[in-house]
Amino acid sequence: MADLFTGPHTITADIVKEHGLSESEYEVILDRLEREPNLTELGIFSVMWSEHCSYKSSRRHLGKFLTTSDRVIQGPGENAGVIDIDDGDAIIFKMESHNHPSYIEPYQGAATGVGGIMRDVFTMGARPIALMNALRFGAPDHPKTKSLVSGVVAGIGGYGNCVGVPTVGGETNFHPGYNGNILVNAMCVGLARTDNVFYSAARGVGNPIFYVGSKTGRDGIHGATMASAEFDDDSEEKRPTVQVGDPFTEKLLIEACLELMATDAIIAIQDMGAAGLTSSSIEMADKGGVGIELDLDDVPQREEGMTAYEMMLSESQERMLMVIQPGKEQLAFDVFEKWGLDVAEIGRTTDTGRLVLNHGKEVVCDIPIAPLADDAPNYDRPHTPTEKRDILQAHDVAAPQDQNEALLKVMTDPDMTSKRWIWEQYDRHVMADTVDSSQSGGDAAIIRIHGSDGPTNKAVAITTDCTPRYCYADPVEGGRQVVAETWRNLTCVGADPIAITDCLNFGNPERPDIMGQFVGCIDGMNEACRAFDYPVVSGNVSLYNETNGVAIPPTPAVGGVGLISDLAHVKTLKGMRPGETLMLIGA
Amino acid sequence: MIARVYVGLKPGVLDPQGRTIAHSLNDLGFDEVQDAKQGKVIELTLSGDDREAAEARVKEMCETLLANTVIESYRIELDD
Amino acid sequence: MIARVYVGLKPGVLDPQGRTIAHSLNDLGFDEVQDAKQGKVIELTLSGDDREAAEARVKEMCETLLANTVIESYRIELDD
Amino acid sequence: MTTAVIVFPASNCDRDAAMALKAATGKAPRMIWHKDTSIPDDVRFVVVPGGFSYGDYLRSGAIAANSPIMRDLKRKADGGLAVAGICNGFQILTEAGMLPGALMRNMNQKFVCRVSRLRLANAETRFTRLYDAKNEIDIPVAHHDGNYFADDETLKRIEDNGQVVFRYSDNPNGSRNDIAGVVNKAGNVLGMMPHPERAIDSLHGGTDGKLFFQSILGSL
Ligand SMILES: Nc1ncnc2c1ncn2[C@@H]1O[C@H](COP(=O)(O)OP(=O)(O)O)[C@@H](O)[C@H]1O
Repeated sequence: MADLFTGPHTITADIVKEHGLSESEYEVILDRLEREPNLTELGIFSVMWSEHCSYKSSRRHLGKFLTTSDRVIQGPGENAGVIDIDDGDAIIFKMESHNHPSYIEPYQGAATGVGGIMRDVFTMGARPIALMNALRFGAPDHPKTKSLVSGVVAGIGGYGNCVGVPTVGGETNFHPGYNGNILVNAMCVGLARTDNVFYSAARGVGNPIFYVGSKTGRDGIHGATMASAEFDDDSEEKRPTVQVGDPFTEKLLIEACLELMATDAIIAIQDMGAAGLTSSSIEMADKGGVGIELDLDDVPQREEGMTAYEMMLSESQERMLMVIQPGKEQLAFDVFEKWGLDVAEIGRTTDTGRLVLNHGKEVVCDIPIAPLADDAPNYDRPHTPTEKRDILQAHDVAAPQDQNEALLKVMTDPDMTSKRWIWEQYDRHVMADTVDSSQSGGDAAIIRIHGSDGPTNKAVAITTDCTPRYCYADPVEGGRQVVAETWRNLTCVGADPIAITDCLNFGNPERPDIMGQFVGCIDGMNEACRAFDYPVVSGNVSLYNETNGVAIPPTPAVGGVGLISDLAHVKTLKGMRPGETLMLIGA
Repeated sequence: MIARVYVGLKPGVLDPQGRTIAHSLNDLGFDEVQDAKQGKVIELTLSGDDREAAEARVKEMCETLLANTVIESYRIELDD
Repeated sequence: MIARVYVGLKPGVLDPQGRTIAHSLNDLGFDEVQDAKQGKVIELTLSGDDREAAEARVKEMCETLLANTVIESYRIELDD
Repeated sequence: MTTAVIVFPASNCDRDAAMALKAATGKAPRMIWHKDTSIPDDVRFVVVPGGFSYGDYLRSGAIAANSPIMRDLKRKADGGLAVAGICNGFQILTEAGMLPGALMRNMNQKFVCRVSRLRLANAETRFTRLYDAKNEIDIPVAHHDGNYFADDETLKRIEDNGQVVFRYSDNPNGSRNDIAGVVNKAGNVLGMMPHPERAIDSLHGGTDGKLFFQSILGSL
């Protein structure tokens, strides 16, 4: 078996296909390598060029977004976006989807989604201060809905509560269009100092590379690939593709990383998300324009006999990769050991521009890094605009016969009913800075900024929004509306909206009508962003959300963040009293 | 009739609880502990006395509720 | 050597988890379920091969950490 | 006055507790790492904070209860040192045998985070002496394992001794006798599931937790 992973052998068309690579993509690999890849190398190309990592269907459209303003410190392109909120404080935030894993195993899928988005944020030097979640389930009476809702909610709470970051808001909708494909989008907001933000670009030659966190196991390795028996000696038990989260280790990672970040020991840092060791090492090398050499024997491993292929593609959770300042190795070891984390020096930066992997005294991978990023597929998928429909005029709709019944119908709609059952399972107050959260039913959550000397008089407002039915009816208008809604929600609580993150959930991009929805929504969102000077600083795309050829409603979830400079000017729904005047403002 | 269902994580699935228990036993001076795994036992009291039928039913209970077969495996034992 | 520690609630201690399981099984149509109790199994991999010594040590682990004897009782099984 | 907060891995409410102590005493508390072996002699009051020490793995509070620092905490508490365990801290103190009973999984199996209305079952303890026994107070709860259990005999004993300090008006977790907080026999060690440290700033909604800290600190 070993030579399948290392030695000379033929990569068959089937193997290429199982790795989700097209023939033409494989041609590019052959051309860049000037030889056949071995299986490990093929695996690395396949994950780097997957939709998930390369954004091959969406990249050219995401490029249109407004991404700068005088408050943006870092826009899209890093683990999360960074904005300036004055006084040397920065807010770092991002939203991400974990749809498919949450459908397969709701508790763990949702939990690891929360864990992943938190890592994106603390990787950049921020202490996570708030979590939000945007959830979309199928019809309430669909047989799977009940257990999906309870599993997802328990998973989000189970992870966030344990790590000790408040989950302060979100949204939950029900629609038959999500019966076979729920959406679990999680957002994390963190607080850092503007002069202590960390990036992923590796620098220097010969600098040590550290691995920290949980050991690597065979978690989530390529469903398709692993199913084929030829890679798998002991396949009596089909390996689960679902990862189990370990929020306790995540909490230790946060504390340990922030402690080390307070020194000058870290040159670059990157969490291991999807395609863990592969994407983290390649992103660090590519951004820094250096090469990387890893000794896989030194990678902390949870199971015996792991191959290079398995280690590079493992999606084990709660792991980080960092380039350490030479001479600071001991300091790093001390901090991580204090927090009881597995830590190992597993390689070094080089000046070759190549990714070299050593395993068992052999070189098992030696490929140039630039093509992995530069030559990643970038498709201009055909897209047909969604047909305009006639506007539904109020006078075309019959007035309700019975006002009480109409009101009851609205109030008992699953989208309108109280979500208390959900948010009571989330710790909304830990960290003692929650000014307003789900509980009050307000438009945005409000979190006080906690400086190094204690609480300040400043706060951030956070909201997530999306109305998929508008996007379905008219993607451009729906896209505008999503962004505008977050803007209104932030404004309503007294905040100045600053920037957004997004999570673009759509169906199969290879279908022109779906691609049309995608492009339409982006165009609409972008128009609104430009109109408000309200840039996109981070985000995530989730495509192929379909079951049996039926796509989910187009769901570009947006998370907005605004600044409240003086807590005295906060406005919430709390404290209303009988006899007060209600006013309706606007169109 | 009593049925006992043992539910444990499938091999290869991360067991954070087990790992933490092993560490903590080591910290307490139990150096001989090399590894720990945590599982569940569910003891069911059942009416009826047809063992074979009971076994089939309990299997069905495991598949629908008692075990999360995506990550867990189970084993059934019957007593009288 | 493998030691298996079974930890369960003492009689008389209400078992909310067990109760919920029994209810849910009834709801799912498993009417034969009269009662359910949930316990833990902790499987320890131990170095050394002196069974008697191991048993004494595992007992100590239970008393110190693995069981809360205010509400739980335990039982130890040793394999080779 | 010098106070202290014990910090275990994943004691998430250590900062919250420290803020409350600082607000009450004007002085930041000492943060004591779980691996330390002694509590400094100048410390007059110790908070074992809420959170998820060791991820709540095995049983909530069980692993923390065996930490090195706990031996000295027990010794000093036996000598009269004032100690309050909040939420996970309460679980740790029961696991350590410093308080009677145990905290089990909430009756409905779910984590619960809400403001809970409490009745003062005993307004004469050192921790509650500034409260008016007639009043009810609003303090947030946030826990998964807050279902207080003690066997009949223990329950009778602590009830007879006046060791039950707080009761829920709207029992959120199935606790026997609606118990939300208890003290030891000597009255210097208290455990409670609700979080008084989350009710000291009107920004968060309520300030009913203030008198808790003022009561105990004023009695030292
Ligand atoms: N819909 C989007 N809008 C704006 N930026 C996006 C969007 N999707 C992805 N990005 C940006 O592309 C980069 C790569 O995203 P992703 O692969 O999700 O990050 P990670 O490396 O954490 O997995 C990130 O900087 C992200 O902010």
